[in-house]
Amino acid sequence: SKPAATNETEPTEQKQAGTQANNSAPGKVWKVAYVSAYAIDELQWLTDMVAGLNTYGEEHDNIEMKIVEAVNANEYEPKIRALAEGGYDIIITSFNGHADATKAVAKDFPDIYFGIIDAKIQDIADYPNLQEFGIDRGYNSFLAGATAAYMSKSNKVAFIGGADIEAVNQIIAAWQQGLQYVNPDIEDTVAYSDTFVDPTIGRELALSLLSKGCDVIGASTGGAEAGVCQAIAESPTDAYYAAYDVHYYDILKGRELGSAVSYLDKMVIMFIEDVTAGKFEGGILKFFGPEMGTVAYEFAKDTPVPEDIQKKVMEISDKILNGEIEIGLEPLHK
Amino acid sequence: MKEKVLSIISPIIAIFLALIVVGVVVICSDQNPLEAYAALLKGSFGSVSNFMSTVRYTIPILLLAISFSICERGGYFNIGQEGQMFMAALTAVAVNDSLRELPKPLLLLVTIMAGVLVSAIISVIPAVLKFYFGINEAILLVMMNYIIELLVTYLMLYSRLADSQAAAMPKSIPLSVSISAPVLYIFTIFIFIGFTAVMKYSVLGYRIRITGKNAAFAKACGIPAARTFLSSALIGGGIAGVAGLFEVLGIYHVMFSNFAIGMGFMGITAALLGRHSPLGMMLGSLVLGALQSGSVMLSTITDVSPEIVQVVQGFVMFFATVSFLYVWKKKKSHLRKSGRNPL
Amino acid sequence: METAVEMRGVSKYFPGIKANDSIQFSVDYGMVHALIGENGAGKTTLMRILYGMYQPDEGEILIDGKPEHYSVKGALQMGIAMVHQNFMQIPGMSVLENIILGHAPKKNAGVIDYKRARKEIMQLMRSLGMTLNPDTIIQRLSVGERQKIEILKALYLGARILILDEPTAVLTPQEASELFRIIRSLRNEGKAIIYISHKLNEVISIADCATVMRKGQVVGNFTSMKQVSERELAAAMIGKSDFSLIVGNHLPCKSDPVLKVTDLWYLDLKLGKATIQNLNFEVKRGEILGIGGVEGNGQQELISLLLGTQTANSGRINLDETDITNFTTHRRRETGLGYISADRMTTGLSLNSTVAENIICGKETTSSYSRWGFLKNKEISSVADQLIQQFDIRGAKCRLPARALSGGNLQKIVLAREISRGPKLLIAAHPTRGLDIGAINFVREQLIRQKESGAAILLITADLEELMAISDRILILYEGHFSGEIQDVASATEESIGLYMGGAGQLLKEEGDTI
Amino acid sequence: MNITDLLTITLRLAAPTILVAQGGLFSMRIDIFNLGLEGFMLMGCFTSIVGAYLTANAYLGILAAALLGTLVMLVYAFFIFELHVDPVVCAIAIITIASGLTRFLLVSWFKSSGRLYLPEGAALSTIQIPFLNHLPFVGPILNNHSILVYFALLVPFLVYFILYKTNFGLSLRAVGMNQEAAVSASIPVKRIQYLSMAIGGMLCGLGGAQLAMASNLFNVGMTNGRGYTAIAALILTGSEPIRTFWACLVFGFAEALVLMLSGEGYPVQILSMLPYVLALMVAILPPVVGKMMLRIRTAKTTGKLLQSTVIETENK
Ligand SMILES: Nc1ncnc2c1ncn2[C@@H]1O[C@H](COP(=O)(O)OP(=O)(O)OP(=O)(O)O)[C@@H](O)[C@H]1O
Ligand SMILES: Nc1ncnc2c1ncn2[C@@H]1O[C@H](COP(=O)(O)OP(=O)(O)OP(=O)(O)O)[C@@H](O)[C@H]1O
Ligand SMILES: [Mg+2]
Ligand SMILES: [Mg+2]
Repeated sequence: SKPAATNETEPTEQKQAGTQANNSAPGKVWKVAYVSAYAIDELQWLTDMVAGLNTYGEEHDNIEMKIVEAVNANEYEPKIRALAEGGYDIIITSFNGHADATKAVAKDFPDIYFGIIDAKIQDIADYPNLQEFGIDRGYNSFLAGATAAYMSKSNKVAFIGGADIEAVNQIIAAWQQGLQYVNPDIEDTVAYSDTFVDPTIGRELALSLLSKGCDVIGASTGGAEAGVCQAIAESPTDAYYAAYDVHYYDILKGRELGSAVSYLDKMVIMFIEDVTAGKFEGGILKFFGPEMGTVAYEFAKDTPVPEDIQKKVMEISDKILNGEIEIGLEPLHK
Repeated sequence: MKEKVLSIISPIIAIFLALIVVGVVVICSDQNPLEAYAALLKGSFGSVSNFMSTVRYTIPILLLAISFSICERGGYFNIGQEGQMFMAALTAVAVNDSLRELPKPLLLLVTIMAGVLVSAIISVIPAVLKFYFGINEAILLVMMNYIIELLVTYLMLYSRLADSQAAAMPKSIPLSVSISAPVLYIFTIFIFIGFTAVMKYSVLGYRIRITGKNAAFAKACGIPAARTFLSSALIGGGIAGVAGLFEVLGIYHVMFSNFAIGMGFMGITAALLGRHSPLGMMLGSLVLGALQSGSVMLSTITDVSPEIVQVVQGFVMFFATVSFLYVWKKKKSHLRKSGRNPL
Repeated sequence: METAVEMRGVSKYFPGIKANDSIQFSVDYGMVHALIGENGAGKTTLMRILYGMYQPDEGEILIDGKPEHYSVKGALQMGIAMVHQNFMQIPGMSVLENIILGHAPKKNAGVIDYKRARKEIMQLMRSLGMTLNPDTIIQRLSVGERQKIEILKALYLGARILILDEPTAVLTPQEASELFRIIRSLRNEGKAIIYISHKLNEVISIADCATVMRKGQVVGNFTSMKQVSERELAAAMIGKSDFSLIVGNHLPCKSDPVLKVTDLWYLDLKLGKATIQNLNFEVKRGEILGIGGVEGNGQQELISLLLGTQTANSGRINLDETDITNFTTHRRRETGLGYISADRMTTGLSLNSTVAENIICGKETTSSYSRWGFLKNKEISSVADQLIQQFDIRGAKCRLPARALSGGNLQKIVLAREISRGPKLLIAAHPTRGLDIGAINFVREQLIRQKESGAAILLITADLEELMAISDRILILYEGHFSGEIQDVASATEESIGLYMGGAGQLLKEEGDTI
Repeated sequence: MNITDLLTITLRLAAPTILVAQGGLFSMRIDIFNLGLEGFMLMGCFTSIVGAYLTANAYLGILAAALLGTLVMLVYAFFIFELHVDPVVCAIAIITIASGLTRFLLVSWFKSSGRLYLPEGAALSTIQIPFLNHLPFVGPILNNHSILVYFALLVPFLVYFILYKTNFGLSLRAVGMNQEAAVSASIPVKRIQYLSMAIGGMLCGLGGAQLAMASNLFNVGMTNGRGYTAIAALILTGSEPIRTFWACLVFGFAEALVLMLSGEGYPVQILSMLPYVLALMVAILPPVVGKMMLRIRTAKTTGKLLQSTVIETENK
């Protein structure tokens, strides 16, 4: 698709063609590795994602799935390279921490298919065997914000982010715009827990926000979310939780509005299927939005949101999908 | 006699204990422990490239061990190495960014010098407070580590030095100069030899040793104790800075906001494993380096889960401590025969 | 009289040495039994065996006539207590806590009955005529007071057999006589007291009988001390018949001054008073100036000021024409200052460093030991070896940690280092403390030889005998100023000096300058 | 900002650190620099939740944490005292093992990755003390906590009592300050060392239990540096029980303040520096200011003192 890259890709493509002939042979087993930039069990969405990938690997005889953590800067490249040398056909890495290492290894192993999740690689066109997956963080967070604004009685809501980083701030941006879209007068607070593993902090933060009068709290803060949920579940007054990626039915018991989920496993599986089907496209950023089925806004199964509001939220969803609503990436305030 | 038998037997017991515990843990996860041990060994020494990766991990550990050891011998418990590494790297990024126009070799030199200078200063401030005001340096250094870590994260997100592309992992803009691997190795060897020579043969090393062991005596003999103490802190901090610079300039070519975390512990461990003898520290660093590169293999070529890798690492560390001590003890017992044993 | 302890054929082996060689030793109740012998003769070892710290390799021990095997705990239960050569105290704790340590009176559930403990201790103190606040932190006490605490500790346990290992080594004469008073009263109560000391005059005055050890063996017994002279004891100890302590020639000196101190003041802010008050004195070439006085009257401050580890509030210090008042220690030493430290264990030596390292300390930058900032290890070793020989430092090797040496030999290292610098002024603070007579003579000889070769020597000591033996002139420090000067040392008496030490100098002078 | 809320949060945040610091005190006081508090605490978190989960009883969970803490600390003590392993290296190994093993066991025992929630019945309830409601201000702060929080408030005084009023405490301090002297006073040094470590281990376990029980779950890495905070509190106060207690409260207060402020738009990283900057201040200012004051006083009084002493000596 990128004319500039065609010159360079040609020789590689020939090689790939050669391997692909082998690959497409029936009975070919694809060795696939997913390299996580975070400890998998620290983040529930990551745990779910890995579970999804493992299930996929078990269900498909031609896929052998391997999950590796490369969390510290000093293991990024060594681990990715070790996988490449270990005969893996497809290697998927994650986020910008892995970007440089992935590029370096991809350059050295042109026969291997690389994918990387959301890494902001500028010169992706130079890497014909690498595809980047872009994540839409706006659509479902906007809807989460809109739902929160509909449900708030005190007109005060809050969002707890795990860290003051771009990935989280994009979510916050969409959440705030969703709030504003429904109720321009709403008062919203942004707090950062500065940890993804400490439920105690999450809990105390939520308690202090509740005592300030917030009655809907959204949180994207990893392991600390459980603490947030507990604070809300224990709250003597009505308070709701806006979930991200995960559902907390057990803790919240009817106080979860819904969850803005991203199915990163689906995204990776799509990539794997593209490759095995010989439809790999390298050197590009492929964007995964709601239309691909990898991001969605799901109401909780025991959601307190009334039917009419649910309907209104779905209308907003349609407006986003048909482009009536544009979602900015910058938070309105922090 | 009983002592002696015990001192030989106990490390052997400890080794077996470690092997068995690790084995049981690995078996519990339905894996073959022998396979895990083989992977660890293969990953660290199995091939030239694996060995090179061991070397790559050994270098910063060795530098940090040297840094810790110099300070410790001068009587300064330098556990602020992570902060010093961060500050060196941060300075390098800042200097590199603001002097981009300079010719490359000069820029590299200035970058390194600035980084080393800042880390040395960062290390010497608590030393001054300790020497002149008697404040416990450990607490100062720990707190400074925390503060610097937060500061670095902040700057890697919001300053001119932040990589505007960063999404999840705060990191800096790329550096425009770098050090190649061979140069890095040569420099490390150079520092190691320098360290050995200084500590064993130089006047400064002598003064550091004496001051560290007995500052009152050093003062009474006319050794400039303050100057000596502060220079050990200064040199130690500088070398910690070098470790940070090597990581950033030689390996990543960019600064991650968490790149130094946990490395200080490694250096201290290596120094303690080697009991501050240069060769011992080299061996200690090699063991820890091998453990790191071995665990890369462990997690990529075996089916051992990521959770297990950490457990194995922990237990092997146990194991290394005890066995090293044994070697050290044997060497020491020759000396002990003529030494006075308090009680 | 009843026999308290009997040790029969007790031997103890240490790697490479038989520290005790079939010792026969018995002590009676109601006696002060002295145990004497050279450094390393095996006295401490024997007593540690008696105290249960070491187990004998051969022989048996009878306590009150019964053979016993025991550890420290057992010894304490049988009423054997030991006051060690170096205090076994916890400096950070109070007197009370130190005394009851390990044997506290308890109420229920292990709670200490402090009230009872305090009462018992106060009572004990009163019976010994001591006045001390039991809640004082040990650190704040003087050495003499700490020594008394050690004895209190032993008595608190109800000791009947009390071992004192060189208890007076660090005491001033006043403190020592106070201690003797206590020892006598304990003896009169019927306790058995074993007394180890190198100070033979003390032994004669306090002990009722004595056992002499040499090289791990018992070589003599004195059943009564009535007719025994110091000379006899010394002879028995070292196995030579013609032995005496070296005495100087006390020649008045007319040469020019090496050290000149004028109007020196030092204020101790914590105490809120001047601990050095307007000192003026000179030390001449070829002279030993003795500074006497009860410890704590400004000696330590004076040393610090001369050495440069503290700065004077006013006054001048000249060393050989050079004004060194504002010099650092390093420069003072380069100008020609030598210092034999009062505390060889901490400021005189670095026990964990090697002998060679200790010997070159402070001289490491001189061209004979280093070049281009690197040590000449070969030269250092050879110089050190030479000094080890010259000063007869037994058991020392260049690369051996100093810790392995005995006290006497440690002091020789200090001497070797300081004297080999060829100092113009040598400050010698308590240079023979804790040494046996052989070693004492060695030190005195070295000091006199230095003086004869033209150095000025400032001898600071609390030991009257020593002061009078080798000084050519004596100044007495009292509360930070000189309370008296003695020009003619040969005809001075201990009494007159004792009066000066008590601050009665003016009084004497007014009575018509008897000295 | 609501002061009552702030102080309540302070108390809850400080409670686990207080327990762990008091536990660490028992190592520090016998001269073992126990860097591994973080690891012991994490094990306490894990064991309490697992125990409560399996027995459906919070108190049995707490008991399990206390027991395991004791046991592991005794193993640590064995390595130090018998195998002469360096305490610092050994502690680092223990931290690594604790963090890895808790992750691993969650998966292999509970097939749950990263966290384990307590079922409702097993949760540790908070205690309502009716009479506290009548107290103004302190009432609401002190009321409605779990039993472990009250225990944490009590422990420092208990430790003080043990340390300074009992024979065991006296022996313990003696062993830590001068082992040789302790031996010569016939104190059973080994027994004291092990006993002390065991008590410390128990308190660390309880500290972990409090942390986990307060959130009804175990989460990997949930100690989040609290073990190091405890060490900082110990070093800062010279391992004095009551002062350590205050230091933990101050740290808790700073952390609570950060939480209360973090919804107000301040940059988190800068705010999070607050506790550490505070600790630095506490460590640096008193000695520095003290010394400066002494300097000034010296300059002022030297003249006066000199004068008065001169007159005094002249009068003599
Ligand atoms: N712990 C030990 N290990 C090995 N050898 C020892 C030990 N303690 C003493 N010795 C040996 O025993 C000998 C006797 O030493 P001891 O301490 O009993 O002498 P001493 O008579 O007390 O000397 P001093 O009068 O100077 O105190 C020494 O020469 C030494 O070689
Ligand atoms: N553990 C030991 N091993 C071997 N030799 C020892 C040991 N401890 C002491 N010595 C030797 O024993 C001798 C005497 O030691 P000791 O501790 O008794 O000194 P000391 O007699 O107290 O000396 P002083 O009276 O001069 O202070 C020394 O020469 C020393 O080298
Ligand atoms: Mg002795
Ligand atoms: Mg002796």
